[in-house]
Amino acid sequence: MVSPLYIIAVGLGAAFLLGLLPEKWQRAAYGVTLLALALMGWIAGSWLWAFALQGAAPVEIFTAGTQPPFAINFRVGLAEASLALLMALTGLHAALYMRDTLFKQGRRAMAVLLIFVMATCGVIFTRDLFNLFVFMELVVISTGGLVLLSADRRALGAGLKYLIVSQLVSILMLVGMVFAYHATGTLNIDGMAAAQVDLFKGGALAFFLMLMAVLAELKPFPANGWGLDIYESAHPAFAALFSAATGAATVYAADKLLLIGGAQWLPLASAIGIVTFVVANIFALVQDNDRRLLGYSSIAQVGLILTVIGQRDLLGEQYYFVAGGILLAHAVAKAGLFWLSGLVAARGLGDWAALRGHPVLVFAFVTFIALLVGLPPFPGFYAKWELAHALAANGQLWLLGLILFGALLEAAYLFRWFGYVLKREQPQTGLLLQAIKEDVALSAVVVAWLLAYLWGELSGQGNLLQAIPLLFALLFLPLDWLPAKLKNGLAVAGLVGWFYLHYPSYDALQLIFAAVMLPGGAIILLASFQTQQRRVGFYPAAMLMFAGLAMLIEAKTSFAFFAAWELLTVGSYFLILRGKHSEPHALSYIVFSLGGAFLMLAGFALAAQGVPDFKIAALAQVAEPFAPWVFALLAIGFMTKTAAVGVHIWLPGAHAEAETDVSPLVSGILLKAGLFGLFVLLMTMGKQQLYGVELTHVMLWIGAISALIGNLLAIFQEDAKRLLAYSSIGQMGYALFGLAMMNHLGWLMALMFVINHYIYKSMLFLSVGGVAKRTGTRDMYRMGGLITLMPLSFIATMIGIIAVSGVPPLSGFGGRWIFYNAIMTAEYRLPMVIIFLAGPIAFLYLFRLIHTIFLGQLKDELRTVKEAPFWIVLPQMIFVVALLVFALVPGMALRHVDAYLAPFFGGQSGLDWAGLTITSEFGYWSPVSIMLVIGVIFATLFAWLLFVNRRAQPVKQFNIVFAGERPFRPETTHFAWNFFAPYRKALGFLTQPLVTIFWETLTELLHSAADILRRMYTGNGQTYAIHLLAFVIIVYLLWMGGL
Amino acid sequence: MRIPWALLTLFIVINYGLLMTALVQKIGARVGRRHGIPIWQNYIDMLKNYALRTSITHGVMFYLGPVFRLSGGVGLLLFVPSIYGSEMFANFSFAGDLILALYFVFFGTLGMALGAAESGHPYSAIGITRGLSQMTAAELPFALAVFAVALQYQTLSVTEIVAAQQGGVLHWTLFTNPLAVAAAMMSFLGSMMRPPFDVVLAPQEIPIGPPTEYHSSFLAMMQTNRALFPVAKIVVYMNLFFGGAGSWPEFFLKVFLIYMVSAFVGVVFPRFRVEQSIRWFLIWAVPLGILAVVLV
Amino acid sequence: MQQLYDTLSQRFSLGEFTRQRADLAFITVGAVRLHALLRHLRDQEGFTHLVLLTAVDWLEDGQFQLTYLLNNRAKCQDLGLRVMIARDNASMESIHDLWAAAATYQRELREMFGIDFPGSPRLMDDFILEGWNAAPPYRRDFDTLEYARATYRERPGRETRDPAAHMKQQLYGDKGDV
Amino acid sequence: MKEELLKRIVKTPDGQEIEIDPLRDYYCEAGPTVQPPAYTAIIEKLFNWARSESLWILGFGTGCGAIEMRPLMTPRFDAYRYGIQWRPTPRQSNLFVISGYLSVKTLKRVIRSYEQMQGPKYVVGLGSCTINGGMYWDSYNTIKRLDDYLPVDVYIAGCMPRPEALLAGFEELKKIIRAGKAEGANQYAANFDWYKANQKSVIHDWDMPDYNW
Repeated sequence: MVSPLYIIAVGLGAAFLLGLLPEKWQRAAYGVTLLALALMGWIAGSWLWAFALQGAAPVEIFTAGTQPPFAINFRVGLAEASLALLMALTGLHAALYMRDTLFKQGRRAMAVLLIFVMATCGVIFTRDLFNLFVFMELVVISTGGLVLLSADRRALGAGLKYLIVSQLVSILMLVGMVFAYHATGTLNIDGMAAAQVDLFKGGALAFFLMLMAVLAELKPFPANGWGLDIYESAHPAFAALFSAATGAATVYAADKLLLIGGAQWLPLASAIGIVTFVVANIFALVQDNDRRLLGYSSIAQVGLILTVIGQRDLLGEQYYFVAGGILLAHAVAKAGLFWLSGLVAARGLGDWAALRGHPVLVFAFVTFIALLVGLPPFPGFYAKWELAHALAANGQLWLLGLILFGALLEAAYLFRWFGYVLKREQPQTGLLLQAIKEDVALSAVVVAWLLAYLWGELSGQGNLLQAIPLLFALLFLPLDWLPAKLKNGLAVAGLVGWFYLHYPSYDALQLIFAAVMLPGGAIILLASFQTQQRRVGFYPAAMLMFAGLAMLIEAKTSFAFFAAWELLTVGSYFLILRGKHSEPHALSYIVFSLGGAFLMLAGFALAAQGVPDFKIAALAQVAEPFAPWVFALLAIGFMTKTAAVGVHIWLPGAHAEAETDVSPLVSGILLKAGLFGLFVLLMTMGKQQLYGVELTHVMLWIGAISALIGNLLAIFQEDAKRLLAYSSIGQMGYALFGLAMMNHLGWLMALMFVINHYIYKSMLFLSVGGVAKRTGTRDMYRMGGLITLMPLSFIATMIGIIAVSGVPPLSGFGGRWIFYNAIMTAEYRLPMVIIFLAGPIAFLYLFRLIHTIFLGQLKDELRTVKEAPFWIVLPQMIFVVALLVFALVPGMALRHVDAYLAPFFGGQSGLDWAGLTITSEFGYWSPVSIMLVIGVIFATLFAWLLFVNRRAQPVKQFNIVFAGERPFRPETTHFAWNFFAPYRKALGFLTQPLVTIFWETLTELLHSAADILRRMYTGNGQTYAIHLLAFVIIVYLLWMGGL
Repeated sequence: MRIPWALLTLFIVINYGLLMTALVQKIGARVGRRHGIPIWQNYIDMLKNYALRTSITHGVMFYLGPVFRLSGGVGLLLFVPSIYGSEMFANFSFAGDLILALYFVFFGTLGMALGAAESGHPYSAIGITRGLSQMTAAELPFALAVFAVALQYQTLSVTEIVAAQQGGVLHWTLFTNPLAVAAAMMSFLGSMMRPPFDVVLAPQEIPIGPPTEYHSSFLAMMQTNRALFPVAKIVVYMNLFFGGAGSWPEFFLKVFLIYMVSAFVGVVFPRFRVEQSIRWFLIWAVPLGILAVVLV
Repeated sequence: MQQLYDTLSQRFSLGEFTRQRADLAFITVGAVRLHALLRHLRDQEGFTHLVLLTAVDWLEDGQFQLTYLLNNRAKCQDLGLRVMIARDNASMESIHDLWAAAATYQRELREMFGIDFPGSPRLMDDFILEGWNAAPPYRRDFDTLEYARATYRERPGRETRDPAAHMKQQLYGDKGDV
Repeated sequence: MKEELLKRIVKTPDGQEIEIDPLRDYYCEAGPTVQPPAYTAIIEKLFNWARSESLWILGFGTGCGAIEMRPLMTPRFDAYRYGIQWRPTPRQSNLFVISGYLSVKTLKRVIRSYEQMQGPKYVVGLGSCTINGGMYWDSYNTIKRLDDYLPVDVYIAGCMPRPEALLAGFEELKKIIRAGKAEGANQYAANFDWYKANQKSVIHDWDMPDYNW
């Protein structure tokens, strides 16, 4: 094995060699550069191999056998080796990527690049302060040189500003170092750390100055304007290098330096880090230049790593796993994104829509974003999980909150950007494709997935990339070129197969949810057979969601649960985003969902209290004072998914704008994930009190108000799918209400809603979707009179609305009957009033749905409309049959759950299912007799009417009594628009969009704050210098003043 | 064996309903110093409507609307025991309890709304809009009252609720839980299609609203329901709040008296607009219902 | 009213002035500057309300007389403007831009008298008569009795009497002549 | 023909252009047919009795006589006691009272309303104007003989007839119905072409289908 020193030597030597080469030997020079970088990478790689797999001990190197400052002191361990490999690889890729530029600029540029990589490695390796200074100076100078490679004229200014700031940094560093050396007599970091106790009074100041110098290189808020200018104007390959390599190296330098200061300086690092993280993310919200946005994101990520460094003591042996995970994820993702940005011609975020024509590039983009946000299965996800647990276990809740807040902001702007990529108008010549650049960018994707696998292996929580459902979902990525029908068949088979293999191992509750989610999903997917094209991107997304659902049901540990949750969230986000106008709605969906998920993360972390392998069942053992908080955090997280009022505003748009077969997927199935979570939560944690308030009572109110508001808003919608979406809010409110009643029948009712809502909402969404497909509109007032043209869709809708409204004999009535029995024993009666009011309101929107679409007057342009396509009608008919069967024998599904729930309520069974009559403590109900009696009455009367009225003359639609007049045009005679005007007069005030206004104001506030504050980055070098000084002074006053 | 008895109940109630509504109309006429319709006028009208020679239909749902409507009425009657203590006139109450009756009320309404809507007449749709809007508010106090009564007697079985009220007038829910009864009776006014809550039909404004296109035997069926449904509904009220009926004469008397409540109010008050009636229910009736539920 | 006439006549060439009552007067004006005069009356003199627009058929003179009756609400005054137009191919400037309601009057006049008002909205739409295909019925040369006989079948046995003679006969019998 | 009744071209959601003929599509094309009475005479007699005792008047004030109908609802005359009541829609009515003069424009609406009533249906001509034009005998715009256009069962003469006369007329109509002679609807169906020709001879802009059901 070659000494790591050779990494430096190779870099220097090759740079030197380049200087000797004749000017014309461009190719040779380039070859030398690549070779040198590859050699450096090979050395670093071989050491990494040795450290990681062979357990070699770190090596300590002293050149020339003396102490610094007369020689160089290196130490190379696992961390150093992996970072050096990162440096060398990014350098190599940069060299490949910049080939044209390098050729143009000649061998000097190549030499500078080599020096840069060598210097960053030096920063990483060096163990003494003086050489740290030297290497950092080298980095600075070579950075200044590399910035100039850019074609952008602003790069010159940016480089200059960078040099100004760097001079300030150097002075700070040098002064600090002199003092420190004077105080301790050594330059070795470990030596200084050991001598810490001997630091004389001014030693703290010396250390402070050094720390400030290194931190300043990390571009902390607000002293980071220069960094942004570099990101914005430099060549993308260099920006990648600057973000990935410089960032990583400097972070490591800071890490080393903090060894000297010891534990008391760690909080400062965390504080500076978290402020930078949050503020940079806020600023990033208002960026529309891609590279500047990436710059802000880089600054934020480095801030996050600094925060983690500050928590080093808490993390213990997880420190390198967490910090490394975030650091590597950041480096790879940022390098990848910068490389991609070199392929995109224009600099606006929307211009990235050019990627859309190339699925591979879109996949790369998604990978990088997921990597940055820390979605499973990428390293950031594991790191965040560990970090959150460590923080929560040690009471650092504020820090955890801030980190999650910042992460949410980051996710918001990154996913917004992703929305642009998929949804904005695709520029014709938006791409500057070049095979080598593309390859470089794609190599980052490979690395990303390798890292994902590696971190999964290291996590100790089980590797997500070995989970079969996830692999099955990922399998659809390479299969995406197949025709949609084939993929659909595979997907359906997968869902049914997985359920078939696993159902024996489910308990009754899991079985119900699994049946709704997996075979239920398969039935809805039948509608997808209708598509003709390849439908690129649909199946990976859909199957990702199903993978998440399948894993969710089986999750035993909190980690598995949370990972499944994130997967299904992301999968459904991609699904929703496919809708034509769904870009803003998908964004609000993902932001709310991730917000909820982060709350869950905090909840789980709080509950685990550092236990690494926390079982879901162990939630029951969580003790005061955490228990109510855990409960609240998890409950809000789950309620975000069920769209309880307050966090519901994402739902209507997301469900309405989704594609025809996606709406039932996300409404009929996805919402149940939240209910499943709530079930699990309530079954394990039961009732909790916070400040004397029973939390389930709060949920009771939320459920009731959701039911009311959801229903109320539904009746005022003109858009059929929006109507159904609001209705989902109401229905989920009912289910939440049932759960929160905390009694046996309440839970049974919630389960009944799970099944019912799945069936009828899927059916209605499909039916309405089919109609919308045929009529080309979702506005109900543009339809009307379609009953004769689309009879099957009408039947599905009619059965659906009878079931939703709870009128006997269909299964909705069962839900109401159990509901009444449940509230008989509920201890808290006031919210019932609201639920009672919500009930009949459902009639209003249901009637409107069927009337304005299928009844009334047929419009001219819809006269030739045909019945919905077979594959959309087929699942509806299956649902009709299922609904009738479930209405007749509800016990088939429910009695087992009833028995399963019994132990939670003192063992007594809730209902008596014996015979045909279902009996409760208070009443009884016999579905078969009801169906029979009503059927006989109905049939008799119908026969009688047929007999007496057999000669009825069918007439055309306009043959109506119109005061002797002739009706004018169907659109004036179809009473449909603003259908419930009198209702709006009476109760419209309840539909004020208070919640929407609240969230909009919040977003607006964040945006305008960012917009105002970012003006301090004037682009002027002197201002930036002042920022830096101000930063140092403020930190000094706040920190040293407090010491 | 229940079926003939149920048919008998049906027969009795339809005839009683036809006569009683005519009688009440006659009483109303007498208040206006008119002679009023003959007591058998309802029969004649119904017969005439069945005897019409031509009719038209706007489509399948239009045809089925009256069937739904009458099924709703018949079903509601038969799912509730008519005579307390009589095995013969318990009808099909074994199929379900109070909740079944409560929700089955909507069966006819919904079916009728669908049928009327298919006629394509805008006035039908407007009438339905009004009816449904008003219903949401009018049913609320009733639901609360039912809940209060169920809580009071700790059962949802109609028979048991009636049983609990036996043994003297003072055992009636009317006296044991007056708040609930007051709320329910207010709701009752709203569901009887009489002034001040008859804006749904509004003959001069939207020619009788939903059924504006219905005629001949369709109309005859709805007329049958018009006689049957109020009685069926009153039976529920009677059983819940007024001690039920032990025999047919008691049944006739109580139903008549309860019906007269809405008739009395109807001849005195003018018509509410929809939003006014919604507010009226929410302001006056619902608080009573809430009190009943909370205090029980 | 006289004062009004005097002020108006300084700006417009006016014809005959008839003072019917203290608050009602008629002025005969020419068709040419009528629009300007009406605008002046509406905007300057406070005659904001068009009470009616009607026509008289002076068959013998070969003229239609159009009467624009205006009302000044503030002063409680009515002013009628009489315009004589030729009966053949009768046409008059439309004033619907001054009073939107005038369009309706003009439709009526078009239908009943056959007077054209170029530019008036919905002028050719049916007003009262639907599908009328004979001469405009309010023209005095239209014989309504003849039309009714030709169009609507009479019931045999109807007697038509002169009302005055018939009532005398009814009341006084043969003793007739007083 | 009004513009709204002309054929029009509309574009369907899938981009086809289709032609809509409002007249043909919006109304039923089937003409009226003669409806036989019930199978047995006795049932027909019962039905006729019921029809006579349940006269539902279409509330359509065609002329000045409409004002004479109001007193019938008052306590003084109280027509309800004879089984007479007013319905707001032709669908539910079986008695059409043409209350006074009938201009051509109104006639068109009257015909449409009459055809929308379901048979058997009866027409009462109220006042002299319906009989021979009355005081409008020389009007250019008022029909003179109602029975040219609709089958009339009973005429009540007068200008205007008093409510008592109306009641007497209704009693007369009841007698005719009970005798089974009030077959106006069948008469209309049987002589449909004659009635239509008469109607079209005065209604020049015939913009409705031949039968409105």
